[in-house]
Order: sequence, then C-alpha cells, then structure tokens
Amino acid sequence: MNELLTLMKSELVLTGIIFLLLFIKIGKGMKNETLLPLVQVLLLVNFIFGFVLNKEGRLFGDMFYTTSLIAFQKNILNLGVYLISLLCTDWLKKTPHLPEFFLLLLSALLGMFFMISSANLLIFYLSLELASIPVAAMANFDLDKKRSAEGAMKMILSSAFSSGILLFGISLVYGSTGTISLPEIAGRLDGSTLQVLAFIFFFAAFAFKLSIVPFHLWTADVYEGSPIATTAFLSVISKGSVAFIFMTMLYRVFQPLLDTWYPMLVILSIATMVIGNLFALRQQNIKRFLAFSSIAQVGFILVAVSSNDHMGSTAVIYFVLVYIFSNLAAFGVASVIAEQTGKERIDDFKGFYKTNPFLSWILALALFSLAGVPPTAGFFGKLFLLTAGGARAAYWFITVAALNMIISLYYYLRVVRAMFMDKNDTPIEPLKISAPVRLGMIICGAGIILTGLLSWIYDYIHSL
Amino acid sequence: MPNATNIALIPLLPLAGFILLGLFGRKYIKNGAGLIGTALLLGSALLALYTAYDYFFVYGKVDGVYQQFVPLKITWLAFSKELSIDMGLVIDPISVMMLLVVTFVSLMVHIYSLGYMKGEERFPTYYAFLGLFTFSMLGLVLASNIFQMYIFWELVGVSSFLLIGFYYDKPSAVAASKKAFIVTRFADLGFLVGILILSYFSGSFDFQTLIARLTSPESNEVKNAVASTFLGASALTWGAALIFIGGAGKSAMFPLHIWLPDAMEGPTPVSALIHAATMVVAGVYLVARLFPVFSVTTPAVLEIIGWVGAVSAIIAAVIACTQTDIKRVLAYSTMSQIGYMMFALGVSSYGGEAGLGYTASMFHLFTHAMFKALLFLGAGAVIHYVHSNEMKDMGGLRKKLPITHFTFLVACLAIAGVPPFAGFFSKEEILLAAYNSNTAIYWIALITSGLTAFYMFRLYFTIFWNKAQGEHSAAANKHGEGGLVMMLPLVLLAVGAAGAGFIPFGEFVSTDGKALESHFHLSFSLAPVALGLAGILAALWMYAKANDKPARLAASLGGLYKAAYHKFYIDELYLFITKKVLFNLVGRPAAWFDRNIVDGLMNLTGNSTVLVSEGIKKFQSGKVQQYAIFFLGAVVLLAVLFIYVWR
Amino acid sequence: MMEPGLYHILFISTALFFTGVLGFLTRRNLITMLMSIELILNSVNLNFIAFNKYIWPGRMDGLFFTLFIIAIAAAEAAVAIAIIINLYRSSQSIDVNNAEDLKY
Amino acid sequence: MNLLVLIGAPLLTALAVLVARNKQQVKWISLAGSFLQLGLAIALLLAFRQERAANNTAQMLFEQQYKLFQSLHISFHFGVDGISVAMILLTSFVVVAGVLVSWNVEKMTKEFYFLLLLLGLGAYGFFISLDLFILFFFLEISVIPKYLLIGIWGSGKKEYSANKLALMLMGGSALILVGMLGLYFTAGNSFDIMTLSKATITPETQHILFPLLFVGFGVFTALFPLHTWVPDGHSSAPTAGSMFLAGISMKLGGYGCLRVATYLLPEGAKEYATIIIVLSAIAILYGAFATMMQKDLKYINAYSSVSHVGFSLLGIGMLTQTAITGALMQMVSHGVMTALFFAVIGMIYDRTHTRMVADMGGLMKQMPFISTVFFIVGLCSLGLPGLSGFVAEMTVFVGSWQNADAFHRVATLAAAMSIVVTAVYILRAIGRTVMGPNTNEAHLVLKDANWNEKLAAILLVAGILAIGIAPGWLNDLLRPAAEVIMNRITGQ
Repeated sequence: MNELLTLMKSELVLTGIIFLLLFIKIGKGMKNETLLPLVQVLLLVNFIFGFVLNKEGRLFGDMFYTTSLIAFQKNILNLGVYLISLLCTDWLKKTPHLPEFFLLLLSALLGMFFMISSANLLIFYLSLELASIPVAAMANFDLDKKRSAEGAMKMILSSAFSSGILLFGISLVYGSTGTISLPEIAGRLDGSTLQVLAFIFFFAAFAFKLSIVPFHLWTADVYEGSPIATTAFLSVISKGSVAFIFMTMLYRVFQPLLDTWYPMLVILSIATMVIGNLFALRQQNIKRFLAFSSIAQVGFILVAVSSNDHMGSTAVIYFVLVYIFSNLAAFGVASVIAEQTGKERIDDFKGFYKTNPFLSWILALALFSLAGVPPTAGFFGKLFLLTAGGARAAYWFITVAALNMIISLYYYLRVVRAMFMDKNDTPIEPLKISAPVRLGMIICGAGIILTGLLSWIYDYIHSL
Repeated sequence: MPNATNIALIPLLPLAGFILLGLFGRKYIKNGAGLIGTALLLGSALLALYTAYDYFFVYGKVDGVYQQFVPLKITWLAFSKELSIDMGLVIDPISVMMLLVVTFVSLMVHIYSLGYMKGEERFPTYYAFLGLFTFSMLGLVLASNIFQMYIFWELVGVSSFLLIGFYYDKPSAVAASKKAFIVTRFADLGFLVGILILSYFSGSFDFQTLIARLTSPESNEVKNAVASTFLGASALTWGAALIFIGGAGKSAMFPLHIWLPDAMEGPTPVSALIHAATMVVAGVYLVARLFPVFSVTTPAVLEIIGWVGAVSAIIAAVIACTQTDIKRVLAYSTMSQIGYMMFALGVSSYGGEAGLGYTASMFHLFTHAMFKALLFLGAGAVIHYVHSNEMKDMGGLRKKLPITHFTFLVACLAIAGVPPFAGFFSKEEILLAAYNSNTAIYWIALITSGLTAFYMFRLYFTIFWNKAQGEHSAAANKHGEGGLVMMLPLVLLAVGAAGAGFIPFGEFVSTDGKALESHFHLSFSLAPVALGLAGILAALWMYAKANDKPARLAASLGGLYKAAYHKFYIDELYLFITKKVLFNLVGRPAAWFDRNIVDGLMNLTGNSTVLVSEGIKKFQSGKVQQYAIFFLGAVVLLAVLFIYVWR
Repeated sequence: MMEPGLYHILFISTALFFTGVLGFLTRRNLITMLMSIELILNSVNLNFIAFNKYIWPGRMDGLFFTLFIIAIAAAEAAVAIAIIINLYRSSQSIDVNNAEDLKY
Repeated sequence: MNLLVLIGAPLLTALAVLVARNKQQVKWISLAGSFLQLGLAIALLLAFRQERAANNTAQMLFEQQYKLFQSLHISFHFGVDGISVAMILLTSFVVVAGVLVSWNVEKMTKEFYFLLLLLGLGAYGFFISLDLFILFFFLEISVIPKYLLIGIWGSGKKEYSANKLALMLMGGSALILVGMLGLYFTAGNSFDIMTLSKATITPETQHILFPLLFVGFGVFTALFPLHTWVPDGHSSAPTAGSMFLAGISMKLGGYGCLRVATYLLPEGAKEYATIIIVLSAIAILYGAFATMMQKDLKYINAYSSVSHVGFSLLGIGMLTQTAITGALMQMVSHGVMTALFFAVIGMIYDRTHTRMVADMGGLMKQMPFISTVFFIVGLCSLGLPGLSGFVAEMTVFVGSWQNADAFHRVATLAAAMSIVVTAVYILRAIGRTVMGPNTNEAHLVLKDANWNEKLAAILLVAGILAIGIAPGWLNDLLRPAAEVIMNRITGQ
C-alpha cells in the first residue's frame, strides 16, 4: 500500500488536483480570477513535489513501473504544464469553462504519466487514448469558432484512425508473441515478417503522434485551429511525452528489430526535417509557423533517437527540456499578442520592438534557441542531438541535419527581422503584460539562457 | 674605422625633420619649417662630407684597395636562421660618393626652396616630404641588405609620389603622381621577384654574402642556379634580369620611362632633386651595387643593360629636341644621360682596366647630378619669373636674370661635353669605355652627344636670347630674380658643374677598389667635342634670333618630327593596355562574374528552396481523408521497403 | 458443419479492417467515417479473440484487451460526436468537405 | 595571468551597458570597458613575453581547465600561444576603435553597444579556447550580433546582406560542426585540441574531415568562391560593424583554418594544399581586379579584403614555416588595416553622406587629418614598407618561394602580381577622393575628425606602424607557434 503511494506519487497528486477541480466545478463554482491563481499554485506545488521521494519499482504485476529517469521526465511535463498555465493566463481568464479545460488538460497529462510508466501494452493503449482524447476536446475549446471545431474534428478522426492502425499492430504483436507485457515481448521478438509488419503499424501510430513526415499532416491544421493554450500543450507536452515512450519502446522492446528501425528513422527524420522546414518557410500565421517548426524539431529529435544508446536518450530528454522553455516562450508571446490584438500574422509583428521591447527580446531569444544559436540552450540541445546521432558515424546524415539548420535559421530570422528591422507605420501598440505571464516569460528566458550554461543539468540527466 | 653613429645620423637627421614637421609643422612651426629642415640637412651634409673624407683619405684604403665596411647591421625581420632582412650601413666608394651627391644636392634644393616655395600653403608639409625623401634615398644608398634596399626603394617611390602630387588639387599633378608610382611599382615587382630568385639560390639577402656566393662559379649555389633553367635561360639570369627591370623602372629606362616627363608636374626643386640628381639614378646605383654578379655570373644581362641604356639615350635625345616645355626637355635629357650611365655599366666588366665603364658611369652620375640639378634650379628660376613652362613665353631673359643666365650657360656647356667642364671628362671616359668594348654603342653614344649639345643650346637660346628684351614683361612680375637663397645654390652648383671634372675619379671609384688612372687622349676626344660644337652652332643658327627656321625644319622632317614630338606614341600604347585591356577585358569581367555568377549561384540556392516550398504546399490539402491516405500510403511503403526490398 | 479455423477468422477480420479503411477514406459523412473506424476496431477485436483462442489459450490477455477496446471506442465516439455536433453548429453541415478551411 | 579576465571583462562591460541609464553612460561604460580590455591584452602580451623569456617552452601558456558536460568529455579548457596572443591584441585594438567611431550612434545606442561588446566577447573566447566545442560555441555567438548589427543599424539593402551573411556563416558552421563531430568520434570522444593533436587519425579520415573543417572556417574568412557575403555584408554594415566583421570575424576563420583544420589534420592539409593554393591565388588576383571596378568605397575595401585575406590562406596552403608565419602576420596586419580603412570610410561617409568615389574630391583641404589617415591606410594596403601590410606580404612571398617546384612558383608570382593591381585601385581611390579638385561645393564646409575619431585612428595607425617599423616582436610571437604547427605537418 505504502509502495503504491510512493511509486504512483505523481499520478496520485495529479488525480488529487483533478478531483479538487471536479468538486469545485460541481460545487457552487468559482470565478476564473480566483480559480486560475489557485490552479497555478497547485501546479507549482505539483512540480516542486515531483522532485521529492522518487522511488523505483514496479506495480500491478509489472504493468506499471517507474524509475528516477521516468520521474524526471514526468516532472519536465509538470513544468511545462505549469508554464502553460502561466503564459496563457490572458486566454484562460476569458474562457467560460476554465475548470473543464484544466480537467481535460490534467487528465491528458495523467494519461501521459501512465503512458511513460507503462510496462504493458494494455496500459500503454489505455493511457495513450487517455492522453489524446481529452486533447481533442481541448482543441475545440473555442466553441464558437468553426476553425477550432474543424481542427478538433481532424484531430479526433485521424487519431482514432491511427489508434485503429496501432491496435491492429498490437494485435499482430500479440498474435506473434502471445503476450502484451513489454519485457516479455522484447524476449520473444525474432524479426519474423509478421512482427516487422506489426512493428511498422506500431511505428506508424507513434509517427502520427510525433507528427513525423508523412504522418504529420494533421498537425498544422490542428495547431492553427485550436486555442493557443491547447496548441502549446500539443506541441510541447504531448510531443515530449510521446518522444519519451517512443525511445523506451525502441530501445527496450523493439531492440531486436534494430536493423529495421534504424534505417527507417534515418529516412523519416531527413524527410521530417526537410519537409517541416520547407513548409515553415512560407507560413504567415505564427501558430502554423510554430507547428511546422516543431515538426522540423522532431526531425532533429529523431537524429538523436537513431543513436540507440544512453547518449541519445539523454540528449533527447535534455532537448525536450530546452524545447519546453523555448517553444512555450514563443507561444506565450504569441498568445499575449493574439489575445490582446487578435493578430496572428508575422507581418503584424513589424516594428514590434519599438513598442514592446520586452516581448520582442523574449520572442527573439526563444527563436534563437529554437534555431540553435548560442548562447541559448537550444544551441547545446541541437548540438547534443547531432552528437548523439554522430555516434553511429553516419556523417552524411548529420551533414543533412546540419544543413537543415540553415533553412530553419532563415525562417526564424524572418520573425526577428519583422520585429527588429522592418518599418511599420501602425505597429502593435504597447501591450500590458499581467504578472503571471511576465513570471512565466522570465522563467522561460532564464531557462533558455541557463539550461545550457549550467552544464550539470545535462550531466544530471545523463546520470539518471 | 667608420663611426656607425655618425653614418647612421646622416639618414636619421632628415627623418627627424620629417617626423617633426609632419606632426607639428602644420600647426605650430609653419614659418620656421623651412629653416628647421634645411638646418637638419646641413647637419647630415656635413656628416657626409666628414665620412667621405674619413673614408677616402683615412681608413678606407688598405694596401691600395678601398675596402667595404659594414659598421652596423641590425636584424629587422628574421625569416629563418640564414634568411633575414637586416638594417645595415655599408661604406664603400660608391655609397660614400652617393652620400655626398644626395646630401649636397638635397641641401641645395632645401635652400633654394626657401625662396621658391615661400608663401606656399603647405610649406611645412613640403619640407617634411623633402626630409622623408632624403632619408629614404640615403637609406637606399647605405643599404647593406638587398631587401633593405627594396624597402627604401619603395619609400623613395612613395615620397616621389607625394612630391609630384604636391599640388594635389591639380588633376594633372595627381595623374602624374599616380602614373609615376604605378609604373615604378610595376618595375619593382620585377625587382622583388628577382630578389626572391637570387636569395633563394644564394640563401641570403645580405649583399656581401649574396655577391660572394653568386660570383664564385664553382660554388654550389651557382651550380644549382645554373642547373635550373627556365625558357632556356638559367634561373640566375632571370633573377638578374628581373632586378634590372626594377632598376630600369626607377631610372626611367626605355620602355619604362613614360612616367618621368609627367613627373615634372611636381615643384621644380623637387624635379631637380628627385628626377634629375638622385632617385632616378637609383637604378644605376643598384646595377653598380650588384655589378660583380652581373659581370661575372650573368654577362648576358649586362649586355641587355648596355643596349637598353644606349637605346634610351638616343630616343630620349631625339624626343628632347622637339619638346617645347622646358622641364620636359630637361626630363628627357635626364633620361638620355642616365642612358649613358647605364650603357657605361653595360659595356664594362669586372676588374682593372676593363672596369673603366663602371668608373665612368659613377663619374658621370656624379657630374650629371651637379649640372642637371643646376639646370633644373635655373629653369625653376626662369619659371618663377615668367610663370610658365612653355618656351614661347620666354626669350631674351639674359639681362633680366643675369646670374641664372650665367649658371645655366655653364650647365649647358657641361652637359654638352665642352672642355673643361665636368660633363666633358665623364662623357669622355664613357665613350672610351664604349669604344673599347662595343663599337655600335659607341656610335650611338657619339650621335647622342651631338644631339645633346643641340637640344641643350636650343633650350638655352630660346630662353635667354631669341626674342628682343621685355616682350614678355607683361607676363613677368616685378620681383626680379629671386633672392640670395635661390641664387646661392645656383652658384654653388655651377662651381661643381664647372670643376667636378678635375676630380681624379678613378682614384676612388673602381670595380675592384684599386686605383684606376684615367688616361686621356686628345685624338680620341676630338670627335665628340667637334660634334658637340656642331650641335651648339646649329642651335645658335636656328634659335639665336626669332625666325621660322625651326618650323621649316620640323616641316621638312615631317613624320619623324611628329613622332618624336608625340614621344613616339609610347604613352598611348600604355594607355591602351591599361584602360582598354586591363580594365575592360579583365577587371570588368571579374566584377561582373563575381556579382552574377558566384553570387548568383548563392542566391539561386536560396530562391530555389523557396520555390520548392511553394510547390509542395498542395500536399497540405486540408482534407482529412487525404491525410489518412498519406498515412496509409506511408505504412504500405515502409512495409514494402522493409519487408520485401531490404530483407 | 466444420469448425471455423484461425485463418477464416483472420480473413474476416482483415476484410473488416480494409472495409473500414475504405469507408473512412471514401465516405463524406463524418458520422459514417466514425462508423468505419468502429469497423476497424472491431476487426482488431476479432484478431485478439482469435489469437487468444487459437494460439495463446493460456492467459486471457486478448479477451481483456478486447473489452477495453470496446470501452475506449465508446469514449472516443462520444467525444467525436460532440465535436461533430459542434462543427455542425458552426457550419450547418456534417460533410467532411465543408471542413477544409485550414490548409497549406 | 588568468585568462578568464579576457572573457570576464567584456562580459561585465556588456552587462553594465545593459543596466546603464542613458546613452552617455552607455558610451562611457563601453569605452572604459574596451580600454580595460586593451590594457588586459597588452598585459597578456607582456606576461607572455616574460614567460617565454624565462624560457617556459610549454606550447600553451596560462592553461586552465574546467569540467563542463563531463559525460561528453567537454571541458572549458583554455590557454594561449603566440598566435592567440597576437589575435587577442588585434581584437582589443579593433574593439576600442569600434567603440570610439560609433560614438554618434543615436538609434538604440544601448543595444548597439551591447551587441558590439558581445562580438568582442565571442572573439576573445574563441582565441583562448582549446576545446573544439567551446571554440565552436564562441564562434557561433558572434553570428546573431552580426546579423542584428547589419540589419538594424546598417545601410543600403541591409536586410538582404544581413540574411546572406547569417546564412552563409551558418552554412560554414554546419560544415565545421560535422567535421568537429567527426574528430570527436574518430579520436576517442574528446573535443580537446591538445588531446586531438596527439591522437592518431588515419589519413583516410583526415581526407574526409579536413575539407569540412577548412571550408567551414573558410566561409568565415572569405575563401573563394564562398566570399560573396563579404562585399554585401561589409558595405551594408554600420562602420563599427564592418570594422568588426573584417577586422575580427574574418580572422576567426583564418585562425580556425590553421589551428583546427591544418594543425589537427596535417595529412588532409597536405592532400588539399594544391586546391587551397589555387583558390587563394584566384581570390588574390580576382579580388584585386574586381576591386578595380568598384565605385563605392566600402565595396572597394570589401573586395580588397577578399584579395588580402587570400594571402593568409595562400600562406597556410604553402605549408612552410615562414609562409604560415606570414599568413598569421597578414591576419593581424589586415585586421588592423582594414578596421582603420572602414573607420576612415565611415568618417568620410558621416560627413559627405556619400561613399561613391565619383562624388568626392579634394577632401584633403577640408579634412587634412582624415585624408592623411586615408593616405596611410591606403599605402599600408598596397604594401608600403614601414607599414604592416608590407611585412606580412613579404613574409608570405619569401615563405612561398621556399617551395621550389613550378606550381608553387607560379602561384606565388600570381599573388605577387596583385601588388601592382592593388597600387592601381588604391591610388585611384585616393586620387579621386582626397586629392584632385573639389567637385562638390557642399563639401567645402566639412569639419575634420572629432576627438573620438582621432583617437581611434591614432590607435590603429599606431598598430600599423608598430608592426610595420619593428616587426620583430610580432615575428617572435608567431614564428615559434608556426613552428609547432609545421612540426606536426612534417611529422616530427
């Protein structure tokens, strides 16, 4: 019993918060102005609590397991959620159904936690659905906007489709190995045609969630349609969580099929980087722009994943951490602008620096970090990803990746140029930045600068 | 023994003048500038005199042979243990002789300029530049290391550039200064490569070592050098030839002479100093400095030198007969006289009697410095008076400018080789040397000397006689002949021009340092003197009174006259090569290529990327079912790839 | 009356799967598309049952999995329908072609 | 001497600038900071000479090492040899001058100086770091400041130039990155230059990695044909920006080509020397001829930079000790010279508001000081003895000439020819602008340099003369370091 409490600590805390919100909802309710700070505090507590009493162990007949690394991954996600709750304050304040939003968001997060900890295909499938269905609902949270509904529809349908494929794959795995417990599967894989086929189905589902080209097509539409908080959640939290479990699956379970999935990863990651960059090049809508840029980033993540060793997983986790800071900072600025002026086009950012230096610097910092330019942490993140990828000495592969950094730099600089250089007669008027948003941005900014320079962070992750 | 500090001070004093006036002249010592400069130069002139005396009469001669001393040598830039650029002082007959010439003429010019340049806005700058030039020239003369010589070689080039362009707001002056610098620069390229070649084989930049190693035919250095050939000639020959190109450029030898006439845009005293007496003979000095190498190891190059000198001498003389700008006439005569020195070296060979040409060349250099400087300064006085360079604005000035007239006459006689003036003796020796070794060159030289007499006296008569008195008084201003400061140098130089010939030059300067008594045959000198007198008489007949004889003669000569008047169209040729060929056929294409091809490719990559991204946007069609098709298609593709293709 | 073998069932399930896929790709009506997804899920269910019964009769993994899939499918359908209704509110249509504003 | 101060000083200055209250404070803080850096650099020089005099023959002096990213064996390892010292000295000179000449920047002064100081910081860090990763980090730091400096404070088609520069440099870094990782994995998971220089790397690997690294760094130092960012970047950048670009940033590339590519991969260097020589010879002549056709002063200097930097690449390609020394001298000399050149052009531009040679004339009358400096820098550029350019070029020539075969001879001759072309275009520029008649009466009222401009010019001129008149000290710095590199190449 006691073991249950400690091992499932993060899940339990989260569940507690969810129930609290439920009671508030079914109770006489609470005004957003009071509820939001409360939630933010709770999430902060949750995040801090994530650092203490982490134990390693297994539960439910090896269906659920946790390690200090997994705990850390979960806590990265906690941090992300907390930052979202800060940065999207403007939007959250206005939304009529605040409690529901957080209910959905947190249950999705809960799903991700279980997914990361799952040691059994059943748990994995359940948690995967738990992590994706609520997000679809969140995508539709701008109830009166058609685009929002359309995005949500695309998401739910295609994710249902992909989970259909996934299930088919799982069923084949089950058929060929006779078990749904991951460790046992690892033992029983022999690389037969059927298993490879099953793995490809399986892989496709992951590719869909990670929006790897060509499984990415839903991403941009959903990002653009959904409210910005949801977009942020999708692009950072769910991507991160899936990346974590994806690595675990490949390294722990499908290790016997390495010869199959290594070339697969190489091909797809190149495709992802190139296509993502090429699409990002043209985008005008900042959300869509960030969507494609995040696709390209996934391509880089795959470079490290392909390394198939500890260095790779460390690099990916580190990068996700950095990515959370950078991307959320960008989304934060975007949301402030969108909420107060309704402008989402990059051209509207012209002359932004004149009126809003603080926001401009934060956004610029975020973009530089995404582009991987020092001294931001993004530089280290990217570099370690490529380093990990280089471990298998596929120089041409790294070269392609490195060259892609040029294209990405180009379009990130487009935004910077709009803000700092282009003239504009009617720039966005000075915006008011509420305290939580400012706090969130400062955290992000600090994170962007320090995560890289404080090298022990990387070493700590590596040590886990 | 030579005293290093004294000798070092000779160039350093003018340098001090340059720094002082260059930094503070403009603001603080505007009026005193001239005096400061002159005083400093007087100092170094005296030191030079002392050094010369010391060397020639006290310690220089060891058992009948003048030795070479290197009292000072500082490593300036070490390329390796062996190969290094040193800053040194070399003391031997020619360097000491040059010390005298440079400091003396420079002093004269300094004094003269006190009057000539009075009231100039950039008076201090002018003296600063003079100081810079004198310093560089002395450094060049004293160089003990071929690279050191190259360094000062460049420095005299730039100071001549600065002084020619002294009137920087006159476009012609700017153009002339540019031309002078670039042409000489081009020649210096040859010098540089020559240095690289010689030093590569001799493994040293130091004159003594270099000469020692390259003049002993059995030494490995020479063996290697001779072994490696290029286009049939040995590497050493190429090196020597290239070095001579450098010298030819500085000394305005044909065909690199085009810059010299234009250089007359500079203030006249400058022309006297740089473009008559000192810098232009640097080439001669260079050849003399490396004479052992030329004569012992690469006689072929020495042959070339002889011919280049002869050709330059006669061409310049012919052109000089037709020019109407007095300074240009003098410029061409300078070129012609330097031609003399060059071929004198060319016909000479190393050691003993055969080395007569060498001595003669140095002797002529010495005397020429005197009378040519005098001529320029005199011309300066005339120009100062009539405010024009054109002969037609002059005439009948002999009463107006008595001293100038007299000194000018002396100079003319000297250059025309009329005994007992200086020019006579030096020219005699040159002709003798030529006669002994190369008759063709001898004849050329003989004709040239006739022409020289003719054009010099053409000049003399048109300036001082020709028209009746006072026709030009309108043009002339009232300040007369210019004060003492301008006349004193004229007189002093006139004394030199008159008496320098009696110096027993062979005693002091010869190829091997042994004394070489100049024997003097009356019979031999009949021909040149006669020719000279003939030239003078012709000039008298044509130009003593204003008449139309010259015009008719010119008409009768027709094409030849025209060609000579247009300096044989050599300038035009160069202009064609630079403007048309270099700029239009090389520069413009290069610039275009860079903008359009190289840069174009860079832009192309960028633009094509954008195009591609525009092209593939259709895939993001917004149709959820199409997305599913892609999804499925990808699954199938992967399945095919990894199940059928790669297994 | 012979007992149907594994391959019969697999054949049926596969057929079902592709029917579902086909329906999902071709039908324009969102509800129908949702139903085709149900088909896909059901084919998977068949697979699980069959594998469990014929190959791995030892443990009941497949069976349980099936139950969970059914449950999840219900949840998914619920949310999907909600969203579709919402879409209908804003665009007065549940034709998939009317929801193509977001593209490029 | 603790080298950390070299990073600390600029960093603190930059931070101080950030918190400064008004423009005056910003300027004075940066000026003080930059002079502090200059002082430190000179102190470093003296300390270094002292150590050597006390014949401390360690290859690197003042070494320090701090562990970073231990799991990846990255460490903040730094130390200096003669080359680094010379480069640091150069950087400090240019930084001071740059701060001085941008005294009258009114637009976003704080940001301007912050970025400027950041650039300097990058250079210092780059030159002292002995760990490839850190080196790369500092190399990259400078990209964004350059981009912003050109894009915000630039002139002409600045956005285009800024983009071009950033992207091409990023391309270079991409190649460097790959080469770097290649080294890391082939030489036992270490980025440490000292370790790598002892590691044995098979010639095959070297033949793969060398081009990556050399071309990568080559982009930074305008290796033909990857030089096209130079003209646009330099001409669009604000004065100080151009000074930093040409004076410091291009030297980062040259330093990298030598210290990383050539030193760590000698086999590769030997393999590709021919190509390097050909390219740099082309760059030298072709850059010179292209310069002849330019009408804009900044373009003139930009193209002449291409030509001049070619000398340092040529020297590297020649692979003789003297040539390499010459290459390094050329880097230092060109750094000071070109910085001064851009400074003067900036001064002229601030007054005449034109950079077109044709629109000027006879500036000597109104601004004797500026014109004189222009003369000096021009003469330095065409390699006049007594000024730095001559020393460097001659050393390169003499060094190159030590390769006796025809190919090297021809390359050297081609390079030597450029000194004539250089004379042509420099004299044209000078003759048209500061000399000649004044064509524009608006220029008759122009003022001469202010105190800050004078100070900047005098500093840089002093640098030029210090090298030109007494090159010994620089030679003593560079020669031993070049010898170390040579020994690795000749395999001793």
